[in-house]
Amino acid sequence: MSEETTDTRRALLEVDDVTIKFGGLTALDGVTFDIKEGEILGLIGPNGAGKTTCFNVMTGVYQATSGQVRFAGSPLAKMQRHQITKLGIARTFQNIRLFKTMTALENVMVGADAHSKVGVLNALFRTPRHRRTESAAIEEARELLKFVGVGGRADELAANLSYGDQRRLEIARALATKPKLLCLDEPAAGFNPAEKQRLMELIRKVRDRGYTVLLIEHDMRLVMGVTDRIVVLEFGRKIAEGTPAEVRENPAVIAAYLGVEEDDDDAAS
Amino acid sequence: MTGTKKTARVFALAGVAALALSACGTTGGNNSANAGSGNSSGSGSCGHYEIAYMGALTGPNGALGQNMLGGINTALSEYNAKHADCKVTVKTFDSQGDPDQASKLALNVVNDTKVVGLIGPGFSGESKATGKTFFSAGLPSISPSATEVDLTEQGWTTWHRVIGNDSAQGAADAKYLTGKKVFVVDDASVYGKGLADVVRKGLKPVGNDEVQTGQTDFSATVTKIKGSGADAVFYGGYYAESGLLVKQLRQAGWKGLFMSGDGSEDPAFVKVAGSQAAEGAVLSAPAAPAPADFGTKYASANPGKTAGLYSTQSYDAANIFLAGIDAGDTSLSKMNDFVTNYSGTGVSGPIKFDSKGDIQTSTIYAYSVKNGQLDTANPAPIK
Amino acid sequence: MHTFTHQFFELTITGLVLGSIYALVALGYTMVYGVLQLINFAHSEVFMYGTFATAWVFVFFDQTGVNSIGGEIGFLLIALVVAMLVSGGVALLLERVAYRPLIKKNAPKLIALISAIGASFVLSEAMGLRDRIAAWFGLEDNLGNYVGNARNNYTMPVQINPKGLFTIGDYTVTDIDVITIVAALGMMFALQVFVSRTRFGRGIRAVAQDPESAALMGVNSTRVIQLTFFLGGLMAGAAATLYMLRIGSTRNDAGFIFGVKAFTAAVMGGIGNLRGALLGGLILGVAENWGSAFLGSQWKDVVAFVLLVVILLIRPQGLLGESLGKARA
Amino acid sequence: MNRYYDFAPSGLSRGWSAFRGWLGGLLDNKPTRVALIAVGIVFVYALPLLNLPVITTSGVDFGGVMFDAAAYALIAVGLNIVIGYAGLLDLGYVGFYAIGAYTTGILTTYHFHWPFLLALPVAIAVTMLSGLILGAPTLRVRGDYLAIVTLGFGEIIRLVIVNTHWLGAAQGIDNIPAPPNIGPNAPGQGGGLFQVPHLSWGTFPNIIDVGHKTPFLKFGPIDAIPFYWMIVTAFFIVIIADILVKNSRVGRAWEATREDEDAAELMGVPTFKFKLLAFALGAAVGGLSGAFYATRNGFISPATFLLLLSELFVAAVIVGGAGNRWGAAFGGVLVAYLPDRFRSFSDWRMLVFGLALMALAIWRPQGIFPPRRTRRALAAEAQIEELEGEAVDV
Repeated sequence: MSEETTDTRRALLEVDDVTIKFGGLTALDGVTFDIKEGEILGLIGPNGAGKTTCFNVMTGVYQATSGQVRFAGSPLAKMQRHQITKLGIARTFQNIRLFKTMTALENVMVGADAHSKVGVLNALFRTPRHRRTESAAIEEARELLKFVGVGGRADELAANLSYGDQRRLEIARALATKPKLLCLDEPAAGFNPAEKQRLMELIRKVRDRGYTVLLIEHDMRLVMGVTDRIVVLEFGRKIAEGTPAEVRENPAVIAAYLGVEEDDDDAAS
Repeated sequence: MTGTKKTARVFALAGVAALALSACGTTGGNNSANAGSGNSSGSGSCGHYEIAYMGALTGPNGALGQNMLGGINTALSEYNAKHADCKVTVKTFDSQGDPDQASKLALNVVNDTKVVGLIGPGFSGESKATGKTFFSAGLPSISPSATEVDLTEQGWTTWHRVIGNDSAQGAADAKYLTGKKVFVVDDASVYGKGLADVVRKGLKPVGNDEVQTGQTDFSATVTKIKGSGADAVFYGGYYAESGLLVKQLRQAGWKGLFMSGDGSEDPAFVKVAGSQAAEGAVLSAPAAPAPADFGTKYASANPGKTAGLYSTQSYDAANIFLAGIDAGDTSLSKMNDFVTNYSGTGVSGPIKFDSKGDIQTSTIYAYSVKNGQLDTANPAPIK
Repeated sequence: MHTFTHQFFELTITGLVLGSIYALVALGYTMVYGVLQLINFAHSEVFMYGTFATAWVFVFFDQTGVNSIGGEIGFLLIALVVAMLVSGGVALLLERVAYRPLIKKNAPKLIALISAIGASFVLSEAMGLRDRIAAWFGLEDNLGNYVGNARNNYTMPVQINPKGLFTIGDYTVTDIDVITIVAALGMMFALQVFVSRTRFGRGIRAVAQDPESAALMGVNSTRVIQLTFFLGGLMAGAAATLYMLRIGSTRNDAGFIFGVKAFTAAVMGGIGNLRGALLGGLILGVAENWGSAFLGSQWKDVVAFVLLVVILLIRPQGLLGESLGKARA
Repeated sequence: MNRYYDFAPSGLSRGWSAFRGWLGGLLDNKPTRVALIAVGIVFVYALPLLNLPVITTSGVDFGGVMFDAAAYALIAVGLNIVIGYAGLLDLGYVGFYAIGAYTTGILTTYHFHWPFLLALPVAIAVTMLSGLILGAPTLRVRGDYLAIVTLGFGEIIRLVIVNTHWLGAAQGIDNIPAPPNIGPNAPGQGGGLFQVPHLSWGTFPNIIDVGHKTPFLKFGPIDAIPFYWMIVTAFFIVIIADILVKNSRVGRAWEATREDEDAAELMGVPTFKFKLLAFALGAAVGGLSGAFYATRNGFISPATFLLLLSELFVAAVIVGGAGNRWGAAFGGVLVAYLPDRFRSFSDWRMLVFGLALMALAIWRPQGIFPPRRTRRALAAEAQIEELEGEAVDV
């Protein structure tokens, strides 16, 4: 599993006293934690705990009402979403959001394009630069598809892929943006145990490649099995943080989960 | 009346299926592709000749074009009754008053070897879009209704009109309004603005405004007119707007003289305005009322229809070409010379063209609304 | 400038009168958009049919020479009811023919727009060819008074002259001004109450908020959509009568520009928001008059559109935001 | 654009797909493909000369009609970039058509006297720039509002022209010169490098119509066919450019943005920049078409550039099949050609047109030629929906 003390590693992403209010509703209330380079951090909590909100503030979808999110030392506020992606944060979606009319390969290439500077003129005149970038992107995309396990279906339309493959394709697409931090939003939703097992392997493989992973997940077994550290939210507040073993024993966490059905997600969490 | 009022390009079409259905049933055939059928020129022997008409026959301005076509038909039926051996027919090119359609149709007109002359185009916009084509082909044309001033400034030696242009009318209107405090409004159209600008030049308006064709609420303009202290309003534009403007002026309590040009000279003006509001309005037109017997002739050639605006001018234009055919000048260049040098008196007045193709003498008449009706029979010539 | 300060009240009040008619038409756009997220491009023709219905009622009773609204009030009410029913009927027809087949197929929004544009052409042209259509049935002579002037201005046979009631600033407010504003506000208030207080209204709001949940809760969405179109049509019919009261003549293409303006008003106020439609309409009417006074009437439409763009840039959701689902009285 | 519909494959569409399969088989063979494409291109160029029965318009000059059809096809391909690729509903596209035409008119005759070929690239550049200027504020507006905002801008452009003396106001601009002739410039019917005779199908032996020839390449006011050749050439160039751009990072970014703007943004696509790019490129093509229109017609006036035309352009793209360049081009041809082919409907034209639009929308909501992959994606979607059995009736 993981080392007991992760403090020696550099914090990649710091969530510093972040509060978010929607109208009168406080979705996040002074949440602070960080993600160290190279670890797999789990973010859990019952429904409505603010997991997805937290996720969204980290990827630039929402702006924090107060507090700060810093990535590799620089604050994310005021940054546009695609710039955040270029900076090195990539994500997948709770409800799969692939580009359905594009092939699997093209979906991944969109991610790979994030760092491309090829514009209309290059494309129009098919410059060597365009050709170089394009073939590099194709090669990279094929490699990533193989890596996540859908290499054989590169030229299928995304909409034609099976559910599980679509989830994997999303991971490949996110990895193509060359992130430092990969955020997975309930990647196992709708999976059977065998698929979940394979997904755990994939997540570990991803980490072994040098990516840092943030995992939001309902399935406790999956979270406990794959993460190095866990942050627990409830009603917008952080109630616990620690290794899976520590969290499992934490009375506040047990109280929060007591009587709460684990597998009922759907509603905005 | 010139300009294209609602040039809403009218698109038509049918489903793809209809393509197959009507594959054989085409009408209005203008198939000029008969190999080598040249026009034997100036032989004097009477063949089959065609006079082309181009203008709106359908669409929003279709009624005006029908008036013109009726005038042409009247002339032709008279001619054909007298010349049993020599038939002249009219070939129509329905542009709907749209310059874009006209520019395509013009190509058909010039490629039709039977056509000896063109009556039209009806409006100024389509005239501008086609003049070069007709000029290049040497096809003589006589417009019964296009009045924009600079149409005859283009150097198109084939282009003529039997109606006084806006400059003549505007000058007369300005004269008519001399001594009054005039507020000038126009509709920003080629015709309306052109005419109003001539009026503006002829007198010092106390105020100006410009509206849009299709506008129905004139409260801001009414407010301005009332605020200016004007005792007369000149409106350059068509009756649809002028009728509403005078109505709203009267409703707001303004009591001065309302005057407009030939674009408003139509019984519909009174209808739109309402007879009370229209009462006393003066509408000018570069046309004398038709002689009494013209109405009878028109009705017999066009059963069920009555002559209207531009019918007399079209009748006169047709007669010029018919006289040319009689004289044997049936080649395009000879016909053009014949038209250019023509001199005579038609039902709309004396006709002789100046060097640019404008009619030399054109009297502008002031028609007024009396007893709730546009008095079309007794206009006063403006001198 | 002098004109403007001098006649501020006249420009503003006549602007409000026109604006309240815009607002009534805007309601139809806003409600359909709120429920279906569709721009009902053919709504302008629904309004146009109402103007003709109003004129036809007066032709039918052929009241001429009446000079005051007092003498006409009965006919006016009949015309109002008929115009509302005609417009409501046309709106229902529109929903049935041009929209429902597409809604059933769950077609993309863009294609519904094409269907609406097509329906708009058909409705407008059918009115412009009503003499020819009547001729199919051999009725062109019997119905001459109704189908005449098909492509031209069709006018009311009566002439209603406004009477001054009281003076604000330099402007004498007329009975037509008052009737228009009061009737428009009354209609809108009634609609608000209907949408917020009745069972049908709750259905509309439920579908506007969340169609899928509404369906699960047993709301008959087809019925709700029909009702939405019908209500929008009723409002457009009322607007049409008020319009005819002031303008007195119409034609088969009278709806187009007016519809564009009303839609602009709806978006300006926040599409989907009933009170937004009112606010948008009034602002548009006044802005047009002020703009005309400052720059000349030819810039009227430019003023309207520039205002729209500016408002959307500052407040992308419109002045009052979008909230048919949350409509409250 | 996120709603889909299902398909009931009819006999007709099955036959069609069989035909497509056969055609696809032919096209897989490279020499055959090259030959077929070459024949197709020659046919397109020769079309106005052939006087084919059924197709040729009887009441209107066929060359002129074909020019219009090609101009509309060009416009539809440009608008397809905006609507079909980037998913932006632009109801003011006629504004760009007008800007292209007016830039040409002003540069060649009204204020300056540049030759047409010099004015053309400037017209394209000016239109593209205006696309950027109009797009920068409007494209930040939410999708549905974009329609009304663009519609407003389209109308503003027309009204500014009507009310600005410097732009010719309502009178318009006339005497716009044609492109330079190639070959001797004798007056009358002559001139050009050589004369191309037309065909005639009336009487069998005289199949070549010697009395009716088109000079190559003389751009005069009495023959529209050389203009047609010019615009068809431009059309093919634009199509090639369209293929090159679509088939690159740019095209992927557009498609991703259209499919899911948020997801695209989070995958590092600067969506605003790409939407603006689509807007500007679409505008440039519209401007190109406008410039050709101006030189062919010789006269332009604001009465041409009505709002209605914008609706028609949008209808062309959607009826043809948004997202498919050939579909859009076909829609453009259809919308320009059918009214002239069916002139005999006269007064009923517009009514029939409206009915046709409604019928097409209802019976073929995906357009006549939808993009192949959209079709496949939709089919898959429908299948999944069927399997899940969760068809929620909205």
